[in-house]
Amino acid sequence: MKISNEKKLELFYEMLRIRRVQERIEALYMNDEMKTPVHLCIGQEAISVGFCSLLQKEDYISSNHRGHGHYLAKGGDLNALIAELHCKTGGCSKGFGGSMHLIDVSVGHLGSSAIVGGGIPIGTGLGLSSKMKGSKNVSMIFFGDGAADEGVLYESLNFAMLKKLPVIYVLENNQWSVCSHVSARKAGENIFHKAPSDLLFSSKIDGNDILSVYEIAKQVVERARNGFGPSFIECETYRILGHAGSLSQDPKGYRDQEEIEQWKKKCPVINFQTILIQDQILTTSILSEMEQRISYEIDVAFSNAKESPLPTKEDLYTYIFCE
Amino acid sequence: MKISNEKKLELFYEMLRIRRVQERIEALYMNDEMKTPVHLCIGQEAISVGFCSLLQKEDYISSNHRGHGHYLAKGGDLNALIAELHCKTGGCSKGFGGSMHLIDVSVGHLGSSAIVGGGIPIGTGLGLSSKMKGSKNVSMIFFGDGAADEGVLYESLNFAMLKKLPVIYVLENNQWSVCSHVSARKAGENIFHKAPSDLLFSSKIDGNDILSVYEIAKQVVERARNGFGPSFIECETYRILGHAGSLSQDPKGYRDQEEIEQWKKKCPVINFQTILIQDQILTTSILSEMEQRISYEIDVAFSNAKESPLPTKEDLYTYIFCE
Amino acid sequence: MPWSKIKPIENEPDFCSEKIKDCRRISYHEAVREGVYQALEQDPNVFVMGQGVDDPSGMFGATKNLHQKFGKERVFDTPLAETALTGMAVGAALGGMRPIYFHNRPDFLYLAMDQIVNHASKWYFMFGGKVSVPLVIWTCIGRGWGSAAQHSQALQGLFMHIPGIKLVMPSTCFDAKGLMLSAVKDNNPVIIMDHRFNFKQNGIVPDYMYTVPIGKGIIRKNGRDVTVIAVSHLVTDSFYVAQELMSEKIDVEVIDPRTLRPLDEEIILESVAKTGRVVIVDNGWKTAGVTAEISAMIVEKAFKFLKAPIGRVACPDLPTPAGYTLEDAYYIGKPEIKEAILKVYSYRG
Amino acid sequence: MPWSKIKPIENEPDFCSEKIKDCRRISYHEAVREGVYQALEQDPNVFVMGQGVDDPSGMFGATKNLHQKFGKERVFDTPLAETALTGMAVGAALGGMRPIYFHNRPDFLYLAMDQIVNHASKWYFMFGGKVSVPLVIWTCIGRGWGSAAQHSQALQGLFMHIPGIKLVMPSTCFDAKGLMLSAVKDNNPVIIMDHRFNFKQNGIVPDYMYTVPIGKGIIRKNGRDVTVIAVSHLVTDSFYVAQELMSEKIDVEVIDPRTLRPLDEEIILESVAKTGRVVIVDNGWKTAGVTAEISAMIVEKAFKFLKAPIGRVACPDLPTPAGYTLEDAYYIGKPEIKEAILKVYSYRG
Ligand SMILES: Cc1ncc(C[n+]2csc(CCOP(=O)(O)OP(=O)(O)O)c2C)c(N)n1
Ligand SMILES: Cc1ncc(C[n+]2csc(CCOP(=O)(O)OP(=O)(O)O)c2C)c(N)n1
Ligand SMILES: [Mg+2]
Ligand SMILES: [Mg+2]
Repeated sequence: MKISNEKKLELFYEMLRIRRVQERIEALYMNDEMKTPVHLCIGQEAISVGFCSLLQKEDYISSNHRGHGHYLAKGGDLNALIAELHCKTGGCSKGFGGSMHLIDVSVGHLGSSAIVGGGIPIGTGLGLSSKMKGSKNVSMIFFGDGAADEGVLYESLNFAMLKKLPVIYVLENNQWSVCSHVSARKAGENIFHKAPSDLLFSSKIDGNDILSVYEIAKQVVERARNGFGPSFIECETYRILGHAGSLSQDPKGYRDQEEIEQWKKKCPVINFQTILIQDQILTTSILSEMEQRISYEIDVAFSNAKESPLPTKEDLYTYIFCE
Repeated sequence: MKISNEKKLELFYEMLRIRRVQERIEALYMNDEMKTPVHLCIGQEAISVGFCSLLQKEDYISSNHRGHGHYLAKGGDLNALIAELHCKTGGCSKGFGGSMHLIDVSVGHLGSSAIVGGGIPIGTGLGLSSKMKGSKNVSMIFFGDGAADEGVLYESLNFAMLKKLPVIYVLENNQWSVCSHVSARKAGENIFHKAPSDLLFSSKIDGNDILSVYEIAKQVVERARNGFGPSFIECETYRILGHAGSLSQDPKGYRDQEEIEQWKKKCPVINFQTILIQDQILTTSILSEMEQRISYEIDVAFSNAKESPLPTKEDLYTYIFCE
Repeated sequence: MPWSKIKPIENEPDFCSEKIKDCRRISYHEAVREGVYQALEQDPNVFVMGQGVDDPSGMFGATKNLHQKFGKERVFDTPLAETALTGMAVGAALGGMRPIYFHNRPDFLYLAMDQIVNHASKWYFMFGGKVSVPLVIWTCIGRGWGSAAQHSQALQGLFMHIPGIKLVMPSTCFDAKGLMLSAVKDNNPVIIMDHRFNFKQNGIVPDYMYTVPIGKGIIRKNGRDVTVIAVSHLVTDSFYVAQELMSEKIDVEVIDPRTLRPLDEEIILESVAKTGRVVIVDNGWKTAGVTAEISAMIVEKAFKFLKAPIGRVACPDLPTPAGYTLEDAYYIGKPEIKEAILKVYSYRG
Repeated sequence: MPWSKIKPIENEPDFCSEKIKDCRRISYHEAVREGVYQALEQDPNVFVMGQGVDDPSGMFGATKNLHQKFGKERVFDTPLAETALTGMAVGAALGGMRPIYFHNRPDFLYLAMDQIVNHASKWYFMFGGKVSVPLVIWTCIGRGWGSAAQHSQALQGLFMHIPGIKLVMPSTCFDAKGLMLSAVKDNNPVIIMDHRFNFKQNGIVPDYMYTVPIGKGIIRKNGRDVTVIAVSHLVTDSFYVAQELMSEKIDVEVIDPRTLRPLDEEIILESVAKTGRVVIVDNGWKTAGVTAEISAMIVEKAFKFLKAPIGRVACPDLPTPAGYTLEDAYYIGKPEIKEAILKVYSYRG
């Protein structure tokens, strides 16, 4: 597939941005100003970015506890994200949600669930609403290999196939659910790779290769948008840092350092950067410009977050029921 | 596969017996002496009989709301069944369970669930207990096409494959869940037919042909007993009568009379009877002897049931907690 | 939003009134169905889903033939997959639809608890009010006929505990329609916990659209001696007991809270201030259920008026048995209500 | 059955006693773990399952390294499939095993509700006592640190409503071990609802096997003026408040019911007969929860002793917010307990 240089730079920029945001959060986390359990997606940026780059603003995504990347890639407001991590009123959920409950209605992100698998049927329902309204919006669901253990996936996929819903199921198989390896939980490959292709388009790809992700994403988004029904894409990837919080908080000994090192070599951001430089699409000056822009943006987000007021005792009772 | 004539007669007798029991229940149901919602398995007898005929007394079964056939085929006490339908103390659940909650601990039937799909993980756990105890007992789970919609099947099968449990999943696809056809609920074939054979032995068979059922049952029970793990067998069949109660109570118009007539021609009992007579294995005199024996046994069961005392008000508080 | 056109009616006609014989009386299932029908007609975003909603019996008649009128896209049968389908309804609601999800028994809601409680009930609060989930879950308590433990549970006590869900329990045809319309109009998840015994009734139901407000109880009979608060079909039973007791010169006030969350505390407390004697009647389990909450609330807020212990008439803390003799012992009705009233009435501290 | 060898101990050493300094003190997680360890050692049918039970942190330490001692067959990690795994545990229990199923949060139990309530809790009754389900479900309420609405629910109010399940809430290291052993020994499904705040404690724990009876509460502090009934970590908070109030000459009795079903009504009613003033303290939602039930029970059975409205200190009927300032407003603790006691104490009718 031909991807323009411009597009490639765009994709790279988005990945780099998400990476830097995550790194900053990690670096500052032990200061205890972000009092909410963060789940960083370092190593998995290509998936959010590749898939979301094919979506329109009106398309939906459904996200999970490890959702910063999905949120940013879909166009969620960085300031509102960082403020939410600080549990401030300027946060996207006004401090009620924290890191695991992000939302940006303006870009089709209608809230992420911290119940593993919980977002799968919700994303399916967003697809149904699209279909019922006769709109062309597609719904994309991000979930992990842990979520793929849950029966709700089977139920949701069946329903999406049955009704030919415009839903894209993106399984981010990062090999681990907390300290539990996928092989301790899953017998063989996910069975849905065997679904008949007229019911479900399915593929397993290298989730760390942004170009592969982009390519498949283009295919499945087109399918969904044109009424060809759901897709199920498994992206092999890896969570480089700990399950939650800063790396220093991750329990030791559940995975080999060797494994981590191997995956670090497959870093989606650095590898793409190398290719882009080799291909002379990215220059060091563009890169440093990007870095500066991102760094500035992050500085601003953190300082805005700090200035944003804390919710008060009284605020607690604001959202009992919606009028 | 060679099946002895004796065995064939045994299988036939069991099927005939279950059929006649069901017919009697149906015939008497409108008298309102059996005040519990019965779900008859007329047309599906070959499945219970074929599968259970390979089981030992110590093996487990897990059953559902349509469970009379499973119960009898596994060796459950007929008197206790009929008394339970009359909600009497002589019932297998002492009148606390009714038709949907049968049990006969002495033959490895540890209670049926009326929550569709509810028995699937329980049967899986029985298989786990077998494995943990190092016994050779296998666990066989009967469930319908409706139950196959539930995510708990996906979760249970995954676990059984992961731990190579001695569990046999028997899907009785009788095409309908109440008034809902399988095509209104299920996209394509059940996906688990595509599972790798080293993880899951799978097959789809004619569930109305007792010899096919027996053959496959022999295979999967041997596999399970010898540590080769779980199987998933889908039996195509049909519920000839209504979903619940007597045929006269079934809502009209949800299925074609034509469809019913077609399936009646595939009657597992009559067709097997014809073959056995053709092959001169069954004679009319053996047949009428069988009929008499069964009829007598059923008479006794009904008259015992009528004589069995009703539970009293005080009995209600007997089973709050187990000591 | 087409919903804003509907006028709420605060009071329904007198309960079991003999006066209004000229009004239209329809059956309970027709009342529910009319509410759903008018909702579907009013708002293209409303849709109906559930196992068997399009089958010949149509959910005890409540959804009968709606698919023929509104199409199979808007009134559809579902796979047996209560978890995913509930989540799906939540998602559809977030996408701007207004699903009405029918279950023929509350027992099956246990399979959907994660989506109901972890998701639907929390979404509005958890995201700081940014979105809400306008979802109606309708379900109908089974009783009698050997339904047994897994097909007869009355789960209002359980759901009353959950913040973020409105909980509705109609007891008349009028309310069944009006509360259905209120529920569909509401921007929050609403559970309507109906009861098969309600389906025996005919009642006065205007043919136009109207809503009965969620959060407002109603006095079904005025009285000075004892306050009875009863839910669902037990309102009728309590009403008849109250009428019976008039001959014994005991003047019972019967309150139908109609919705359990929000609960109309005012109507209860006012009555307690008058009578000082209370019986609470609920067809669910006793412990930590509806009778517990209403009793505790009264003690907190109207202690000084109380002249007797608060009577709690509820099902015993046991699964429902199958056998009819056991069912007889298990379920509550007029005799238990009467006994409790007499006990509370005659209490001298 | 090897279980019959264990001796129950009715009373544990004085709460926070200074006297018994020579006894062994261990941490809370060690206490839970020791109970599980000894159960595994005692009975080959006992096994441990749950997400992360064999990981380096080992369920807050409660199952740490048990797989190394007892093997990966008896202590095993599970897929994220709470529905099926619960059913699996039920099945294994029916097959003669004694599973202990660990969850690090009660929030995930919603996914298992069908198997817990429709199956485990009903099996014994539904089959006329023919079989029972000896299953322990252990779970630990999260609090603080922005865990938010889906990771911090205290579900005892919900499970207290369900017949057929024993519900255990320890508050001391001694009880954590003794109640764990009782739960594993019990032939019924038992839910142990623990709390992360309990894990801060060290306490006196004998190294031998002992059981604390399910259904027996304990008085943590004697008093004459006000009865406080508190669960889980709030027992400790209440105890400290009670000590504080001694300086104000208010003599508070603190009762720790230890188990909510069966509930030790006797110990509560005796205390109420003495004090006539009651505060109930629970970290779950207020409406139709633990405080509701205990209050209603007292009103039913000890009305004549009551001198004041029963105080209910519980979390507001809201999902848990993430933000720490909101959490501060949301959660209850010493100040709320104190305020409630003072209000009840000073009430003059
Ligand atoms: C239903 C449920 N079970 C357990 C958990 C606890 N939990 C939180 S995150 C997590 C890991 C999930 O793994 P995966 O889906 O692979 O996502 P990842 O963290 O790897 O991105 C677990 C088990 C949960 N939140 N929800
Ligand atoms: C979880 C659940 N959902 C719905 C029902 C209502 N119900 C009872 S039997 C039945 C039909 C099930 O169909 P199937 O599994 O195919 O079994 P069959 O009746 O055809 O033998 C249904 C939907 C139930 N009992 N449990
Ligand atoms: Mg993962
Ligand atoms: Mg079927």
